[in-house]
Amino acid sequence: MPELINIALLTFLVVISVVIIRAKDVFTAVMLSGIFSLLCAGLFTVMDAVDVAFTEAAVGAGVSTVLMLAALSMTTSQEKERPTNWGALVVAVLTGALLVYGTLDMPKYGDPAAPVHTHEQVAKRYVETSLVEIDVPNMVTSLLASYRGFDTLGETTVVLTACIGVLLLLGGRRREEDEHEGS
Amino acid sequence: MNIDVGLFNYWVVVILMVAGLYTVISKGHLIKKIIGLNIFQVSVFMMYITMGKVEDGTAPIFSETAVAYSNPLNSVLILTAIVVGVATTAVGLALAVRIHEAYGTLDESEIIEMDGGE
Amino acid sequence: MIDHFPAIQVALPMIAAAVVVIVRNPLVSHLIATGVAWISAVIAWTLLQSVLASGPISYQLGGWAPPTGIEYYIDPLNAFVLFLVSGIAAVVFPFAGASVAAEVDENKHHLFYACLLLCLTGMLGITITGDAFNIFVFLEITSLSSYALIAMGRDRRALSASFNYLVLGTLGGTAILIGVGLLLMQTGTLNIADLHMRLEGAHAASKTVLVALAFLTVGSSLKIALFPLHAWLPNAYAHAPSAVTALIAATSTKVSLYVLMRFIFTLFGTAVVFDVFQLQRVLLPLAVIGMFVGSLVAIYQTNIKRMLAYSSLAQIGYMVLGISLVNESGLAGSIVHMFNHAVIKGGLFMVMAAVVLRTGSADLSAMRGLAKRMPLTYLGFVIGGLGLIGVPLTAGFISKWYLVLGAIQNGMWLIVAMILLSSLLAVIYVWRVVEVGFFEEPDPEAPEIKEAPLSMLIPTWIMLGASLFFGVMTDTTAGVALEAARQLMGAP
Amino acid sequence: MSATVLIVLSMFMPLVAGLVLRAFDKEPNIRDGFSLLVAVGTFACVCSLTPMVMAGERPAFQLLEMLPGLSLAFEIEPLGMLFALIASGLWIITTVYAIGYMRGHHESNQTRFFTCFAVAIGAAVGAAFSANLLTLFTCYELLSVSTFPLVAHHQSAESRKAGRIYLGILLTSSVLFFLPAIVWTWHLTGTTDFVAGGILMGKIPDAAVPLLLALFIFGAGKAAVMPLHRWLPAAMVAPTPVSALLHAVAVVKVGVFTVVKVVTYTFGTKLLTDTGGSVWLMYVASFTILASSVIALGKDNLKARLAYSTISQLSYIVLGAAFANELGIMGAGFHIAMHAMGKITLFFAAGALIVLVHKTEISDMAGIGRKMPWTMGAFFVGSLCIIGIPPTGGSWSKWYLLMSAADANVWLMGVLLISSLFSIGYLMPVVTTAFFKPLPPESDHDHHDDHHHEGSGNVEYDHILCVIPPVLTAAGCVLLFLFSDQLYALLEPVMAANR
Repeated sequence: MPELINIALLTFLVVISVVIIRAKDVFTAVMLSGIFSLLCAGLFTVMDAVDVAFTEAAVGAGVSTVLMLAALSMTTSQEKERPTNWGALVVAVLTGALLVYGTLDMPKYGDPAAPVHTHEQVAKRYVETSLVEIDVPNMVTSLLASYRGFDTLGETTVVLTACIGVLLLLGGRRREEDEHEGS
Repeated sequence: MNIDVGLFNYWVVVILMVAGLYTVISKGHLIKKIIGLNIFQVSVFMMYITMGKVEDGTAPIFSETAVAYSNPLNSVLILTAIVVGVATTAVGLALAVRIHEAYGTLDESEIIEMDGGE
Repeated sequence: MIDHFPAIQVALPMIAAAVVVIVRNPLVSHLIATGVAWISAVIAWTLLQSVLASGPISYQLGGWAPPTGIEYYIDPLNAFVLFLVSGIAAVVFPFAGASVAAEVDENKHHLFYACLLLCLTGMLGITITGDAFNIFVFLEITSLSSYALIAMGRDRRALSASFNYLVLGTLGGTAILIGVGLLLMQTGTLNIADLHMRLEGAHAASKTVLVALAFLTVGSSLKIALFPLHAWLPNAYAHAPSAVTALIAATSTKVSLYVLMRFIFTLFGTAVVFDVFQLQRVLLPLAVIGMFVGSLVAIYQTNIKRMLAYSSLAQIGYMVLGISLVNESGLAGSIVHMFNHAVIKGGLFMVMAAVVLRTGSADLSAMRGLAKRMPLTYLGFVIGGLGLIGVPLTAGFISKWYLVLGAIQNGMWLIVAMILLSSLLAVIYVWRVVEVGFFEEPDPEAPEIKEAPLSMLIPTWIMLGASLFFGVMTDTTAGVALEAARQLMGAP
Repeated sequence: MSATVLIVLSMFMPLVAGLVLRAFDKEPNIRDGFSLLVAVGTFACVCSLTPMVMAGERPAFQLLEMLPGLSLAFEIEPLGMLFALIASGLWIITTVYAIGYMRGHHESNQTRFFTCFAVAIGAAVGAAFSANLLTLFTCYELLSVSTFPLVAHHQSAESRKAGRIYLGILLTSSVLFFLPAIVWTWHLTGTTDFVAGGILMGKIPDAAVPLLLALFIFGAGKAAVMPLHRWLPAAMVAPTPVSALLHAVAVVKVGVFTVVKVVTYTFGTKLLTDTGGSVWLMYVASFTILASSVIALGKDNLKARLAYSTISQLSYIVLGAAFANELGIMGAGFHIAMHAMGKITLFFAAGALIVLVHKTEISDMAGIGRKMPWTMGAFFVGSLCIIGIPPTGGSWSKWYLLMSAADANVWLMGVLLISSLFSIGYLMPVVTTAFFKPLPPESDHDHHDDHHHEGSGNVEYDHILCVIPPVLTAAGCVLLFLFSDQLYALLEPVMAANR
């Protein structure tokens, strides 16, 4: 059963992505990308990644969409007509073809014997001993906080960087507007 | 009921990546490019999560009833990646706003034209 | 204390960035940033000496042994790059003051310095870590701060250049993420040493590993600005604030190049990359084309910052060429050129920062007769230019020597000729600027132009002095590069 | 003083002096006096090294290690000693001459001129003393770069174009050929040191010998072997002291010096004769000798004619090296000295004509010998030296080269003889025009008088400073003839090593 939901959601995602590409109005594209993220969140739940699903729903569907809407309100949502860019299509499809080629040697979906699940010191260790070592039932939390705590620190720094970046770009810009008109 | 989906998931993920990549390269509107980037990144996230799934597994939270757990590592990595993605989106949008102020347009080719073709 | 140097190396600028945001005072921010950069350089130097004396350092973050936890792994190669990055920062940060004061709003100075510190944090993090996913995280820190810094340029073109970089940079970062994911799928681990061990077995020639290699190479090449993935670089360098250009041009592409080396030599290993997948057949032509396209386009630029940017493109070609020669001399050439070019190009962009500060333009026409008005600055350009050409007694010569030696060892005479021919193209674009400065008279109606302030001159000359120093005292550069190359090529 | 100190002093005194000179930008008298002092000092240092080398010592000094296993090192052997003596000795005379010339000609940027000049001499002495190919290459490049501002001195469009040709050809050839030749040598042998008898024997496949030699010959573009000779006539836009010392002595001699050094100390004459690796070079050098002589015949501008004459004479030295036998090397070494002395005399005279009577074209020089007997007399002696007629030194070098050709390739004796006729053909008419054609009535006299008036009374002084040097060097040509046994004794060990 979950597989059916899985297939249905994936199909939906493809449809939405095509609609986004074809949307004339960027506002529509933003709303659709919000829905895209929500569906992804659903898919993540099906694939047992509840923490990710939650974050994707909040950050991907929520925060990103709000940010984009805010940006659109300050700029313009009209997109200029452009002919189909065949060069871009070729590049994108070639990249896709390369990836599909790469999938041919991959373990099957859900295969418990896949290397990613069986590494003694990585996945298996997290699953088998994190309760003892960290004493938190949610393995994802143990990983985030301890085994790979440094990634989390990096992640925090990324957020700090983004905040500083946005402040640098948008902070106190009213005064500069005239200057930029002139340049 | 179990259907052997095999590599189907990955292939759809690849299609989504292609869609995202195409949007980034071909679309002129800067914010739409950012949407394309998002789609591209989210589909990569999906690849990670797909490989983390274990048949008959449950979410990686300890419980008495679970037979197997899906891989927690992938979830952790993607949690980080999602935050990185939204951070990039935020900076990109801020840039778009500034570009609109400076150029009066968000269309890539018009901007290139105003820059003197550089 | 010394045991924790690896962690402090990254954590110090990270914490300092947060402190600077809170402090808000422009002067104090600048002082903190400078001080931190100096301490970082000292730490990196200590680490380098320790690695050379007593072998690689492994530092376990959070006390979890790799591959369970994240590991910092320092060998001669990344110790060298750490020293390069922090050393450049230590010279550029104090230099930035005058230039930033002129180009950035005063109420944003603290944010600007915070961003510089974060950029440094990211680069040090990328370099020091032994974990493939961790590289991605820190790569994004560097990238995000670079986008913001580049966008601070006065010209509105800085904004579009930054956006362009953001799009391509994110694609590059995501490509690395895909590559790391594919490897994770095949091996179940993220630790680079562990990945290498597990890839040596049955998976070595699998399709998935090949695609992973392709994505990691493309991803890092985008960040390196290897031809033809260089579109973001010229505008970004030309329009970013001068101090930012000096820092980014000297370090950012080098760190990305380090990442590529790390992937190729440590993660996959030469056997997989060169014997099984024959990556050199792709890299070598791209490197050579890059060398020529970069130099040829540079000749026709009138904006000197842009000219130097295209010259970087050509120099990046040299570095990638060294990798694709697949022998110790070539690789040593590549590593040593990474260092030498950083010092030379950093110095040249610092010279241009001084020129922009005084004349308000980086255009060739603004530099007419400038050698009389700003003799010390202009002499700096000559020294840097000679280094770029690779005249003996400058650092550039050392790199060229090893690259040529590497090519001769492979019997690739055509490549030898290409390396030398393209370095002669450098003569043309450098000499153009030299001639205008020395042999043309300044515009009589132009306002009086003073020599650059000491706060700029001293760091600039330290940088250019280094390019001379490391042209004759090669123990620390060529010596370490040879040792690093030996280890990367798998010698015991 | 120890040998090391002397070596360091003779190279670095000019280099450092060049930088110090800048400080005296506003004090031309101090600046020029200081230049002269340094020139004398440098020559004294070089001279005091000579007895040691004559006694068979090889003073050496390693400055620093440039690349792991490769150092910037100096070791004095007879050829280098000879070259250093010539360069530093003639520098003194040239400095005197340059002071007169630059002031008489009211040149601008004189400080830059003297600075670059000093640096160039330092580089030339460094090249002479270099103990390995890498050091030689370094000094070679330093010389190219430091002489560029001298060539482009006038800053006019023409001189900048000439500067570009100059630097373009010299840098291109050295980087494209010389550098890979050195790296290749290093790859083959693991060393670039100069070792008597050569280092390549048994390390290089026979078929590669001519190839590597070609890389060296064309890499040393300063030797002006055709087709890489274009820079030399172009460089003639420089002020005449530059043409005299650098483009007749220091710069071009570094080129041929490199050729001789490489033949004797890298290949070894035995390797070349065994493999026949230098046969092609005999023909290329012969062609250059003849072709440039013919071109010289057609030039009316005196400096241009002398430039082509230089190209021709340089190839004599290359030819001597290409013969790769004892007498050839001896002849080449001799000709380095003889041509230097003879050609600098000719350029001094040509420069004196420019400064004092503003003559550059030979056809305008009718009767000038009667007005300037000393200058043109010196020109005559210099011409004899270039042609190779006793009692001038040039006759010795021509003699050795002829003998060498008799051993190596009899047919090429013909080339030497014919080209001597050519050199009579392009030099003697200058002398005959100057002495035997009547002075045209009053034509340029007015101009000369103008010069007197605006020349702020310095003319006599300039006059002397411009006239004494050519007379001195002309005397040198004769002295070299008389004391050739000293020269022979100095160069003997080079021959012995290649026996």
